[in-house]
Amino acid sequence: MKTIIFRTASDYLLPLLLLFSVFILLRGHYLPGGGFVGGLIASIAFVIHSFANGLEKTRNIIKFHPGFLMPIGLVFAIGAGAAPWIVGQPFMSGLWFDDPFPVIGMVGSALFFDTGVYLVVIGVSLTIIFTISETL
Amino acid sequence: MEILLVIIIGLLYAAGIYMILRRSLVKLIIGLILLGNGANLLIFLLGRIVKGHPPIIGSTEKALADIYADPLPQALILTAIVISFGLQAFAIILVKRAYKVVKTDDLDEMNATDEDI
Amino acid sequence: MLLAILAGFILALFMPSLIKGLKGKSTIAVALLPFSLFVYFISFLPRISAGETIEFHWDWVPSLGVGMDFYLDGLSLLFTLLITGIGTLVFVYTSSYLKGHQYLDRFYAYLSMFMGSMLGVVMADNIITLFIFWELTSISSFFLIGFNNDSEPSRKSALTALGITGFGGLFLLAGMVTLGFITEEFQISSLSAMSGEIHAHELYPWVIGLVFIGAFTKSAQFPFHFWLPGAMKAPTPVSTYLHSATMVKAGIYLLARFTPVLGNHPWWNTTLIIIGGITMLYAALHAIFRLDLKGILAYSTISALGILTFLIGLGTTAALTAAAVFILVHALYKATLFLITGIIDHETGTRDVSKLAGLNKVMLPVGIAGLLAAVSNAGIPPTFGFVGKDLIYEATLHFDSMAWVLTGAAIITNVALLFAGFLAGIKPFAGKLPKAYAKVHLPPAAMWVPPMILAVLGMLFGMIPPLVDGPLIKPIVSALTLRTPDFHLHLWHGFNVVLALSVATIATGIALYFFIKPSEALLGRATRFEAISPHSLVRGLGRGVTWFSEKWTNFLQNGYLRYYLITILSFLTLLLAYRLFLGVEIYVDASTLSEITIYEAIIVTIMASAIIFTVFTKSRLAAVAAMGVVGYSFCLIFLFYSAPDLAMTQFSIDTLTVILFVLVIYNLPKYLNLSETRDRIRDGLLALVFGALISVLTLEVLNETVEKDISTYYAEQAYLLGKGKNVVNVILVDFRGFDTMVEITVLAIAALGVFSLLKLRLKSIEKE
Amino acid sequence: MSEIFIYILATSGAIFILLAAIGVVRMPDLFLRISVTTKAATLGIGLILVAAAIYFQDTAITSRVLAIILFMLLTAPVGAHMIGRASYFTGVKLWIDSRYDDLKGKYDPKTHKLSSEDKPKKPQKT
Amino acid sequence: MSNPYIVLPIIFQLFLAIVLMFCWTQKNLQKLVSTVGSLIAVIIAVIMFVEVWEVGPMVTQAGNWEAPYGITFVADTFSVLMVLLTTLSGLGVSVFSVGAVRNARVKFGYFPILHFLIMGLCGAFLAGDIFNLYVWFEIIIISSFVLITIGGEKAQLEGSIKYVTMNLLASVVFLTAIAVLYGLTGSLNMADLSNKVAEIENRGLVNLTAILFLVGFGIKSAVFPLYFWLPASYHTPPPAISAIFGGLLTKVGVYALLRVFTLIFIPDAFLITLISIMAALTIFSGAIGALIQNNIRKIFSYLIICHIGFMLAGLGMYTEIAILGAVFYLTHDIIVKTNLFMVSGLMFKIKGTYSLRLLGGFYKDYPKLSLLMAIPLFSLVGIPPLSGFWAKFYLIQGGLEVNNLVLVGFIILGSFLTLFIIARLWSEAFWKTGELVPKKLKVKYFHELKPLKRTAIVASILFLALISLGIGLGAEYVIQVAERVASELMDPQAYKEAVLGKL
Amino acid sequence: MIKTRFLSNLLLSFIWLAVTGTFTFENFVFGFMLSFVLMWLITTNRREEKYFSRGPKMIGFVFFFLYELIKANLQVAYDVITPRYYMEPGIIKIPLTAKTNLEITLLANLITLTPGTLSLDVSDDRKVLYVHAMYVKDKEEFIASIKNGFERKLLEILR
Amino acid sequence: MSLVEYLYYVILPVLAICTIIIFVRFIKGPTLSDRVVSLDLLLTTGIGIIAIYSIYTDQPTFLDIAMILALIAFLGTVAFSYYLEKREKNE
Ligand code: NA
Ligand code: NA
Repeated sequence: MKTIIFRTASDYLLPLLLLFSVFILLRGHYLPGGGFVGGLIASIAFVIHSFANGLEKTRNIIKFHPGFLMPIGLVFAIGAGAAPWIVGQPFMSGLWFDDPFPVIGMVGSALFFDTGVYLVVIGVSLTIIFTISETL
Repeated sequence: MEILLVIIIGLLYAAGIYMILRRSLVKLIIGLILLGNGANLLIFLLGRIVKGHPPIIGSTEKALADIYADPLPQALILTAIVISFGLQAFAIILVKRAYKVVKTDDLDEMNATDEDI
Repeated sequence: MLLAILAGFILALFMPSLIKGLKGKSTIAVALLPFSLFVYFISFLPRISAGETIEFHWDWVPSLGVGMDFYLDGLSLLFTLLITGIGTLVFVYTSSYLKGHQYLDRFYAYLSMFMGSMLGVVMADNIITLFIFWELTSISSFFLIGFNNDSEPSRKSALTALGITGFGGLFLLAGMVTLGFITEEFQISSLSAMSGEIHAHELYPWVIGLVFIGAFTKSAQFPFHFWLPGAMKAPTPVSTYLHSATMVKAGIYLLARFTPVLGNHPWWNTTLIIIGGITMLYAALHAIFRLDLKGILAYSTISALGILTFLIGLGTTAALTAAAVFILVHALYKATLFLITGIIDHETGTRDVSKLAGLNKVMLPVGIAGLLAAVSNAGIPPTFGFVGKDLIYEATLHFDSMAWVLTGAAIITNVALLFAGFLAGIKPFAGKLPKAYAKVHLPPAAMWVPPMILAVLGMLFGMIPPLVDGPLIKPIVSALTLRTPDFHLHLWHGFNVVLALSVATIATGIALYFFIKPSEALLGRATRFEAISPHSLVRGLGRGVTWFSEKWTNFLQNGYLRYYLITILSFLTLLLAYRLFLGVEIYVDASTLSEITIYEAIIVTIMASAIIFTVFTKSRLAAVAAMGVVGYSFCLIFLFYSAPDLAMTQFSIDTLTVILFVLVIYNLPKYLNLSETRDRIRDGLLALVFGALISVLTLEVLNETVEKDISTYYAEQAYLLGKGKNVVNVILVDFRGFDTMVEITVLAIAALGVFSLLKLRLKSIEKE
Repeated sequence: MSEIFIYILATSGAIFILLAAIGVVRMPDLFLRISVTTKAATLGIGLILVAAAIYFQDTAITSRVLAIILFMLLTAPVGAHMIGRASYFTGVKLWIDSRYDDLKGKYDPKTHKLSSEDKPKKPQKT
Repeated sequence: MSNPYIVLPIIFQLFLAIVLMFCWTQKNLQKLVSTVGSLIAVIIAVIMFVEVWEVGPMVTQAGNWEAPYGITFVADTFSVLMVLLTTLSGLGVSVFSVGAVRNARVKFGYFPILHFLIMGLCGAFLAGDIFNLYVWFEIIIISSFVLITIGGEKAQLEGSIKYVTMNLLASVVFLTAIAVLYGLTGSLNMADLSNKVAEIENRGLVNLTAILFLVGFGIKSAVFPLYFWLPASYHTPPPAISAIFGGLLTKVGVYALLRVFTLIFIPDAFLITLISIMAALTIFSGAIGALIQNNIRKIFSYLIICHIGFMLAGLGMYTEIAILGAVFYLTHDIIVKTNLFMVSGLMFKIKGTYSLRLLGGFYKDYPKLSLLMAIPLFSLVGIPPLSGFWAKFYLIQGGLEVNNLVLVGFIILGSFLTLFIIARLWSEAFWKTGELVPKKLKVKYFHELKPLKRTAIVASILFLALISLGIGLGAEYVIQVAERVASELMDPQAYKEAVLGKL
Repeated sequence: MIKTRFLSNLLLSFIWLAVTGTFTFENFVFGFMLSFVLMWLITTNRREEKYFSRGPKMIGFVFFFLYELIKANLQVAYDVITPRYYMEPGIIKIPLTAKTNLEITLLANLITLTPGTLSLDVSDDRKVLYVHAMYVKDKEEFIASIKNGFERKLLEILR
Repeated sequence: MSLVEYLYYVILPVLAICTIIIFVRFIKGPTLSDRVVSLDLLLTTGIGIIAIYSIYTDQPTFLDIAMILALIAFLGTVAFSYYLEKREKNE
């Protein structure tokens, strides 16, 4: 859609929404939100951008096929899950740093896991929507 | 309120079933989505509903206060919603593909795989 | 001993390379296997005649009590000798009969496999082991009958044979399992001691019924006999080996073997007498009208099998002795006749008895063998057949009830059999040689020597009965009756009723031979009633089953998705309704429910109307948008009832779904009004009933009080142990993190699926 | 004191939303409906959100409310513009009593070009 | 006994799938990774099996949250047996795929999804939590959706729409059942549910819930009258995919039925009767359905239904012996059905058709392959001592035990028809003189394939054929395993103690 | 120019966050304002100073806009709740002075946000803005009111 | 009547009634654009409801949902417009 108005707005919306999505991801452990919704917001940001600027431009921003975010995210999740094995604990046992990090709060395997969720969700949504747009 | 939700659940199931019994692919998918919604609402309701007390621990507390909504059904529904989203997305695309290939939206015309013996 | 039995299977495996190694020369060497087995088994003869039994045991599946348990007594020994002895001759015969055949290796492989299975059957001392080998005989015979697999009739008869014997086999299995279930004993040799217990059990009729079906199908008893004439499509060695001497006798063996266990009961005896009687008469009368030599032999074999069943049914010592003798007699002459039929067929290219004559001129030794076999069959002294026939009459005459009826039946049968035997053994060789067969010549010795040996043996045993009396027949009878018998076989009993009957039989038979000339016309008259014969009935049944299967399958699997769904849902609905209204007391406790506020009522109303709108709108997009409304109302409900995370997720998901829908369906055609009003009403009713059931179920569950200890645990530990304050999220990433991991995997797979579904276009070469 | 503000803000917010609701039903064509809803609703929601911010008296919440309002101010008109133009170009009709239609004939559905001047009428080929 | 590593079969498959996703475009690398990975998976499963066999049920509480608060994974004998069979079957299919799956499909995620599917199966078998089981079921169905549609042929799409719809319906029913169960007990852990459900006074509601589970799993396991999706779709995807479907997908439904109806819902007389009737009609419909088919894959599809009936019959008899029979049958059926669909694939590769009318001449042209293919075919029939025989033995015994002679009759009928069908198939496809291979069909024929591919196809069939021979000849060992499984199922005390600790 | 200013402002506020260690939104706003003031104090370049003089103007503009918003809303409200329609709608072509994307977008959005008007589209050559308006008594007058109202005030802030 | 009660018993029902009114337009259509516009307005009203409800329950976290709702509403509108044009293109 070649409308200057939308395109300009989307340029501002993209960083704003991405920031917002990270915010939602990080606070998920304390307040409503989390990796899933965060990931969705991030992908919505890209989708809006692609609506306004065309798929190619958005692809250029992401630089690689969004599908690769899926295995990457799964690696996060599986890593967070399997890390406790090293210390002989069951899969997915929570491992935490003793002290809270600034901004982020408590950091532990759960956060890594949620990041995995975040990445997978972005990968999935973008793969689906971009693929559809390409073949429309 | 439970009564109303019970009715809505019944309605969702009924509507879903009615829709999947139609001949149109699109209606089929809509029916499945409605059914999924019905199941989610069912989990929600049967986990017993509590008004206005989300399971979020107050900023000064270390555990949930006396009254709170059961967080477990919520987590289950979240998972179920997301999963059904995945399935639905796939099903929707499947419909699109099927329409492109078979060139009809009418399910009654898609019985070749049962007919050739 | 295990090796002896498995030798056949082992050899079968190496047969192809073996035959290749022999390069079509001296394939006769293969016969060394059965021959050495024959020698091996005959070495047990002294011990067996001394009343010993030889046992072998090897655990296979001990939890089931199934082992490679083998057991050699008189009965088994007779059969092992028949199997290996006739086996040797058949192997030798085959080497010439199928000389240079492309698949000779396979043929020998199946033949050895069959021999192994057969040995297993007759030596098994465990009812399951017995069954296993039993089934193996069916399978190997399937391959043998269908050996000429290019020909459609050949395939068909293999299938029929397997169908019938396999069918019986399963019944046998059921019978064996039932027997084992009753007695908790699988050892056949131990079962006879439990005979009384078995007779008294309420499942006894089931057991014998099942065993009968197994035995009758295998031994071609009426009404299961029809597969046997069909099976004659097989090459002659097969017919000889399987369908006269060995496999068909497995059923007889089974009946004999189980006589001490299941016999001596009126049901057992009566059934066998009736079925055996019918079979022997029916088949004997059929035999005399056939033109095809093999057909004649097939029916006469069936008839002979009927006689055996009949004798076992009589169950007296005399009858069992007669049976034991007759098994041997029949094996000797019938194998001979089959082999010479093979020779005739091989050399002249026909088996039509009406066209054959005077072959004596060109193949005298074959003619002599035929004559000897026919005479033995006729029971003319001094053949072994005479001994057998005498014993039969002896047995029927001295039976407790209806002795004359039984004897009469036996006489008629014997007359007919005599006639058939003459047709097969004498007619082709007597008289003038037709010109067409002038160039026919004697086949190689490998072909005519085997029948000759058998024929001569038949004569020899008749003249010197003690050759078989003590060593073979007595142990058999003692195995069957569990008593040491005191009798001797004689050729000559002096003048008595039996002798008179024998003479009458022979005279009538010979007279018939001279009066009836086989012809097409006769055959036609005799087969008039084929339309209602068991075979055609079964064929009709087969067609019926096919018809029914088609109806049933096409009715259920009709290709219409909605009928599938209707079936499934109706099934579920019926079950739920049945259980709900019969098992649940329906009540509602309003005090446990929360109040309804206006805005909630409004939202629910909107939701309900959106749902209804979704269902009934004529526009796809409107339906999708209305679904969006449903979803958004959902969010509000989640929100009101303390589920902010859910509300968020539902919002986002719902929107995404709607967007997907919109992106996808823009090029679909308009909704058409496809279904009829009647269908809509039907579906609507089903849907409403189901919805109502779910509603009632939900209400009832809401009435129950439920423990919330798990939620309480989460509420208390989420922050302390899970280090999060949003309990739902702590559940998602920690308490039940595994679910979430799977959930994102589902998403990833779905995305891959969408990707491949939309992007993958197969080139035509890649389609399959 | 703040309670009075809340009363006023919430009430007027609700009224604006109500107006938008009535407007969307009553207005005779799509563009008028968009016109009515975008503004009235945005304003109404803004007022209600401000009321909430005043109620909670928490800077974190106030900032969040401001963020929402800003976001809505940014997106609502863009959305209205998008749906409006798309509708116009896909043939949604203006109200019969409309006085001007300067857009008429400026849009080429084949090339998706929107010109600022009237297109010179080409002779139609058949 | 607690062991944190029992989820390894699941995680390893996930790991494999991730690795495969990273080498998205390198088809040869994917084939290598998949094959080697499947082999390692088998080794893991074997080790686990031995361990469980020696020490009894093992448990891991994911996240270290004691049951019933977290998600429990339980490896009892039944679970590890199923995992082992799954990995064996998976290895077979993986190798087969190397030879039989077209490159185009490999480039679009065939292998990752195959491993996702196997992961889902392993997860379902190890899950000790009913909602977690649901989630694994979803993994299974979404991967199967993708696999069944991959390539998007017309027939595939038509079949898959039915497949997808009915499976989604099953999911909804399953989810509804979970909702009701949670509403009644407030718990999801299966061992915990076992105790809690027993305590519920309102048995009527428990029975209703049981019905929901029965139908939900019933659809998945393709029993009468819920099986329609199976004959409509199983013959449509490429043979490698049908193979894994035919071998494993319905079996996971059977597994769930066996698990849930021995652990949580002890069937009452009504359910026993109902299940028996369903079993009888499943056998019947499956067998006569197969009788009239002409497409060999359809024949096998209907035979799947028929034989599911056998397993359901074991549940319907509800004695230890009968369950033993059902478990033995399950074991045999997984291997054999997987193999049969691979065989059908091989036949297609050779002749370019699945039609019994056109097939023929294998016996003449490919005697050794025919012999190989005969093994799974006749194992299926249950020709003793091949693998199918032993299970039937126990089933008949079980039927006698509860005096359910009708069901025994149906089992015999089903066996007979199977025998007849396979013999007919043999006679038609192997004995009959075949049509000549058409010149320019759109497939690459077997003889045109590279030797490596041909070897892969044959080796996989041989591998599974040897296993099924092993099951038949080494029946003693399988029976011991099945016996242990049956006794653990019928007396789940050890299971519960392993999960919840000694009470 | 403005962009870099803004970015450095933003950067400074993040540094502030890091230094204080309290990562709250309030703190960020505080940090932003603090850095704004600080940057204003340390700026000597006159052209750059424009960035800071814009603040007050912006606030003025907000109030102007709110006034317009409420006024127009009331007008529309009256039309909505009274049975008769008083409106004289139409699509008007407005020539644009605004040039950059941001200018055009902001202008269009502000017009849309004001009741009674709706920016439909900008021509591809960016010369005109098509506006749907509810109350167009006179076309020229309407165009003038937009150009002298929103556009002028907006460009003052932006340029 | 306290402030909270006022919001709960007066404002909230008013907003709820608004949704019904808007829903009428949604049902009536007639064009897809009309439905999209009314859907958008429904969502906007939803934000108001959420805001009031968060006051009533004293749960400010609900306001975050309002934020997401706003975002989603925008996305929905955009997507539908996109669709409208695409459809136009394809016909
Ligand atoms: Na989630
Ligand atoms: Na405006």
